[in-house]
Amino acid sequence: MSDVYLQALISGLMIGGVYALVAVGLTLIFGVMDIINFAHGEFLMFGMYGAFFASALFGIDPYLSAVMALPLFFAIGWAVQGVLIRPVVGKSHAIQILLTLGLSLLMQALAQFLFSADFQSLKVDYGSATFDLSGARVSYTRLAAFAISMGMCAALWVFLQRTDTGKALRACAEEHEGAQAVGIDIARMYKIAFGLGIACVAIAGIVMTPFFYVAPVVGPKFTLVAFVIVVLGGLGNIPGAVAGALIVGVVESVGALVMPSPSLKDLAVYVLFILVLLFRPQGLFGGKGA
Amino acid sequence: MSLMEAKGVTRRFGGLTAVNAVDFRVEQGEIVGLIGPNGAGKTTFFNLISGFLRPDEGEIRFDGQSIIGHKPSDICKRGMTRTFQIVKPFPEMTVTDNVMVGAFNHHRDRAAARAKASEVIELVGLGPQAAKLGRELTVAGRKRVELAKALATEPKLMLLDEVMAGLTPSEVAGMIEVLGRVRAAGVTMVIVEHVMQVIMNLSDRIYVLHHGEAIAEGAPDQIVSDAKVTKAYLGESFVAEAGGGAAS
Amino acid sequence: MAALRANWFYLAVLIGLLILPAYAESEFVTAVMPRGLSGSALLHIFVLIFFFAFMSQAWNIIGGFAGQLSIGHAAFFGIGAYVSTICYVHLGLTPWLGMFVAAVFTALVGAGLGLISFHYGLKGPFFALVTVAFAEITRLILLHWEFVGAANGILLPFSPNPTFWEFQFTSKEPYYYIALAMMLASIALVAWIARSRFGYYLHAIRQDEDAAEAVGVPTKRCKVQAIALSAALAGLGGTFYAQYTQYIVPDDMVVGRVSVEILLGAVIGGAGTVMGPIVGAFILIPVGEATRVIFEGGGTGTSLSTLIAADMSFGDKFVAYLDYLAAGGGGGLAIILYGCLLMVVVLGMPGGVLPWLAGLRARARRRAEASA
Amino acid sequence: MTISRRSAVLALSALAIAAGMGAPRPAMAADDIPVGILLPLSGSVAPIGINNRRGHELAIEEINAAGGIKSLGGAKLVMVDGDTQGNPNVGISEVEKLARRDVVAIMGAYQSGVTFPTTQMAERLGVPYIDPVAIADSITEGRGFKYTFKVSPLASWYARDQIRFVVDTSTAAGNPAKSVVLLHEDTLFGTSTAEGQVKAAKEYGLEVLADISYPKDTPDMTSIIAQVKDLNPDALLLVSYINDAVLITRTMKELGVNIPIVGTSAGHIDPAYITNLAKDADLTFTVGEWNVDIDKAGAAEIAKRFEEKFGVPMNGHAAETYMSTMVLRDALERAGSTDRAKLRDALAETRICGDDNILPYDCIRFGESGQSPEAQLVVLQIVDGVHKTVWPPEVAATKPVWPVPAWDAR
Repeated sequence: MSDVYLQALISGLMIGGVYALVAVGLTLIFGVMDIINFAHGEFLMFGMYGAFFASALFGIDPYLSAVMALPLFFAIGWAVQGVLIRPVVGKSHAIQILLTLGLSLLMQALAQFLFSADFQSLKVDYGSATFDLSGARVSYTRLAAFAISMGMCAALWVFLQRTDTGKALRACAEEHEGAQAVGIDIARMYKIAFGLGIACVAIAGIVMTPFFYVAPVVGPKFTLVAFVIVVLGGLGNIPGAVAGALIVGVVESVGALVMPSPSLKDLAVYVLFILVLLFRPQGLFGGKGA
Repeated sequence: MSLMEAKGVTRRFGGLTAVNAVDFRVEQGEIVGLIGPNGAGKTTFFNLISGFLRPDEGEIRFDGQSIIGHKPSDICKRGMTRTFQIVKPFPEMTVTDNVMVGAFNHHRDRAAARAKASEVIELVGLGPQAAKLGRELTVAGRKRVELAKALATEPKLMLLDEVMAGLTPSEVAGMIEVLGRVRAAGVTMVIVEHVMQVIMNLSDRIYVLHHGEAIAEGAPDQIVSDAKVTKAYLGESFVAEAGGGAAS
Repeated sequence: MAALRANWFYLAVLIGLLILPAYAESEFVTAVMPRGLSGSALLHIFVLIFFFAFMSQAWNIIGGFAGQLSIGHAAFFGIGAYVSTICYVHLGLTPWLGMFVAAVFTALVGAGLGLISFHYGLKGPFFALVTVAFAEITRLILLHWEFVGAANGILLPFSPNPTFWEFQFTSKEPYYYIALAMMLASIALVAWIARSRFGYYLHAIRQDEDAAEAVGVPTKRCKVQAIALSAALAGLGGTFYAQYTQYIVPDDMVVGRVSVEILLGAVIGGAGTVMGPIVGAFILIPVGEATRVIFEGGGTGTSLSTLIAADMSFGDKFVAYLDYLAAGGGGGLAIILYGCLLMVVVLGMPGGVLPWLAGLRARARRRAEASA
Repeated sequence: MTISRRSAVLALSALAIAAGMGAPRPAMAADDIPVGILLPLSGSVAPIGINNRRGHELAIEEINAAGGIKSLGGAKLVMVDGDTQGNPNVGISEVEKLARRDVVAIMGAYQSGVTFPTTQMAERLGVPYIDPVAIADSITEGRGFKYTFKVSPLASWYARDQIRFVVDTSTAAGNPAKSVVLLHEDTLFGTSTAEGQVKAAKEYGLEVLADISYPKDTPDMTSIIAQVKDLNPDALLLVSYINDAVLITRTMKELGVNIPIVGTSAGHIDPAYITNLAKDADLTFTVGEWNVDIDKAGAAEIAKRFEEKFGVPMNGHAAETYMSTMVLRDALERAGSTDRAKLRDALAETRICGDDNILPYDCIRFGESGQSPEAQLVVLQIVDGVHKTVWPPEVAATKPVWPVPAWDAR
């Protein structure tokens, strides 16, 4: 039985790594713009479709797609922020949530129209190659997804800590008016934050394509998981989101074994989520960092 | 018995003591001034006595009863109301509706609340603007709405947090006149103000807060001549200007 | 003046709605409406409009007036449906009474959720997220609780010759008038709230909670009362839905889609206004129906997978793909149009349709004054 | 002032236009017979709805090409679509609309959850309703509906035939199965089927080591599959939609789980299962409603035309929708009328037997409840990317590969 738990722990960490990149994108957008992006998972879905078609039509390896997606989805996020999100910055939360919910609906329908509702899988030779780790099987593609996601999170963190733009973003997250007062171009920061957030989630989607299917409806599940993680980690807190993601990955994975029914594992996650919101609204890991 | 009395009120944020063992007392019918440099803890002290913050230590009694742990709305019901330094009119409501929210405190009925609101609006001189939305008002208008909302709750004691800030001299004069009428209506007041001329003219007594501690208390002329206050807070420039004024 | 005219307009609409069932089969209606959309089909659309107007109005109390955005109202709706249905199926209690049992129960659940959330000072997006989680937890519990049918849900006993007490009718008209009555009652209730102290307090809370508290508004108590009332109404709506569709199952009821449908009417029409949710439902449901009429079918052509795998040049594939899109692509055009409309409203009239119209009117008046 | 009136008029006319606007529809000749097709054509289950529709489309095309309904002067059948969007409320709405558009009957609605309320609405409206695919027992059982006719087998029969297959096949292979693990999605379809599986397993003496439900669309199944591996049953009975089916098989390969998969139609019979998994789909078993290679004259021919027309192989759902359409034609011919009550009586007398019925049993007829009592399932195994019928032996096209070899030996 211990093998089963080891397996659950490892696979939980692997998927948790991908969750981390999804959640980091969400938390960055929330931290800087104070907007909850309900369409987050849909950008993941478009990322996955991009990688799928690149591979199916042109034989482009998904990992190469991931590299190309960084500038592409940054630009998409930039544009979406400029056209759709900008008008509701500073408006009521109801309007913002409605806008991103509407965007999510629209993107799903658009994906169905463009790509059909069929489930697709990207096929690569190494798709299900594995190696043995003291009794547990580890798939190379999942390990790669984990490693790339963690690398991206780390790179983003360094970017925020070390570069001027990163520091400006953090200043925005701390205090909008203050940031404006010291001459930071807030509108530009919003575009950068949204672009980065979207690029993160799209890459998270792409690195999953070697072992996961893609369909127009794939997004909401990830959006919901990302909400939970972001709250656990503390809104706007990037290291917190990474830690929260790994916790959620493991809780889901191990929870599937210990709960009377795996379908109840989500119950544990939601209860934890509400408890954190109530008792530790700053997240499990202290104040608003990053 | 004092109308309001605070004893040894202390509040800490993290390692910082924002308000430290402050004793404070207001008698029926007085206007009490509260002054101190920026960051002295004036607004925190207001938040403590109005129930928005809970003191870590100390006792606050209003009308003979302890109000520690009571919610602001409850304290308001008992007769102590505050205004905010950053005024908070309800932006999507008309001035009348804004004031009615306060008036509902003692009038359940809509017509009665409206009548009370009209009365207060006239008192603060907002009559012509009664139908405007909160967000459409000028700064002076907002300050008056802030005052009117508080007055409409029919308080025994009003805590006014910088109702003059940002006003032009003529607007300040208007506001002083309004406060005079309020006083005449029998409302006791505590005023935090930066405009010294106002504080000195209006107050019966003045407390001085510095680094969260009450360093002086007394009539305006006593405060002006208090060496500790002059040194810690008022500074030379004030002594030169306002001191001269007080002497005249 | 404007308000007076609006009232005449609403009165005319109401009279129209009252007599509509008598004319639903008339030649005029049959001629004016798209094929199939007359008679009981038309009444069904109106039942949906009334129902969603009612649900939106329920949401409006906490989400609109008090400004506490709930994205989990499907939970109250679902719980209400389950409570009255269980009373009916297990205890034989008529749904006419069961709906009030449901309302009391959902009010208590709502108050509980409110007490916990507001006690810990949850606001804005945080409260919204809690309601999402609350709805998911409710769904999971219903999905796994054998007593309430778990994933199978509950199929209400079908009565071929139903009596009034069974809350089942062979024709559409009774449902129509019940739903209409519920909608009107909700309007009356909210109109009364809007003019009462409670309504003023809720509006104050929405606009500035600290300022409200400072002038004596017991904000926490008001918010808890608002969510309890809102949940009670949503529970009543749940009973109606259960009796109307005769089948309840967690996965069709306590899902995000339903929560969004409930709040959408209010937000589109104007959250925090009395008629907003009603106007919203009268816009959204017909638009939803119309998009389905316009894009009937669609997405039924050949499979895209086949095209991807096909052995031809990229150029040919692209041309074939354009053909594929021209033939309706993978479908979903109806929802695309619906989504676009939604975005236009959100971006173009962020307060909702009614406040937008009011704004236009105010601007016109100001312009008239300026020119005078 | 004038603005408000103008905007009110504008808003009203916009509404009227929105409601009154209709896309150009194929003109309907006076003697055409509209047939309502009620399926999820958008939303998450749209792929299946769209595929089911193909069976109807092909059948109607053939009926019309062969001269339409002869007893009605060669009247042609015309499809009228109702998109349920997978939503019961929308489904009811569409039934109402279809009924108003004079459809003689409605066929649908794939999902049991949508079929419950829509059959009820059809019953109230007196519209004959043929259910080709939705399987929940309670659609027909104990409801006493007069207008519902269910061509598909009962959900409990899927479970029964799965278990019988496992027992038969493992016994024939010389190593009788003793245990199974049930793994199913946690909503109506999975849960109700699993209940049947538990009952059937008991009846046929198999031990159920675990009955595991999972939330559909789960991003990661690894720990659940690890648990299955640890339990090491003789067979894994799955009830999954396509996406989960694909993910489970992939995960089993990753973890090197060599337990035979016995799926329950749905995801495992979907052609996308094979296109998504390529050779990894091989050796998967699934219970199914039909297969192209079954021993029925004409079945292969129909399947060929289907694939030529739509570019995808015909599956069990499509065969059921195809045959349901044929059932409707037969009833219309016999009724000689488009009157719904007469059509209903004719449907109740349906007897389509032998080679006229391409489904894997002798006769389509309807019992008192409206259920087709002879309905029977087959078990298929994927061999080289093609579903082959392997059970029951009477209609089997090939022998099952049981037990399945290790993944690295495939």
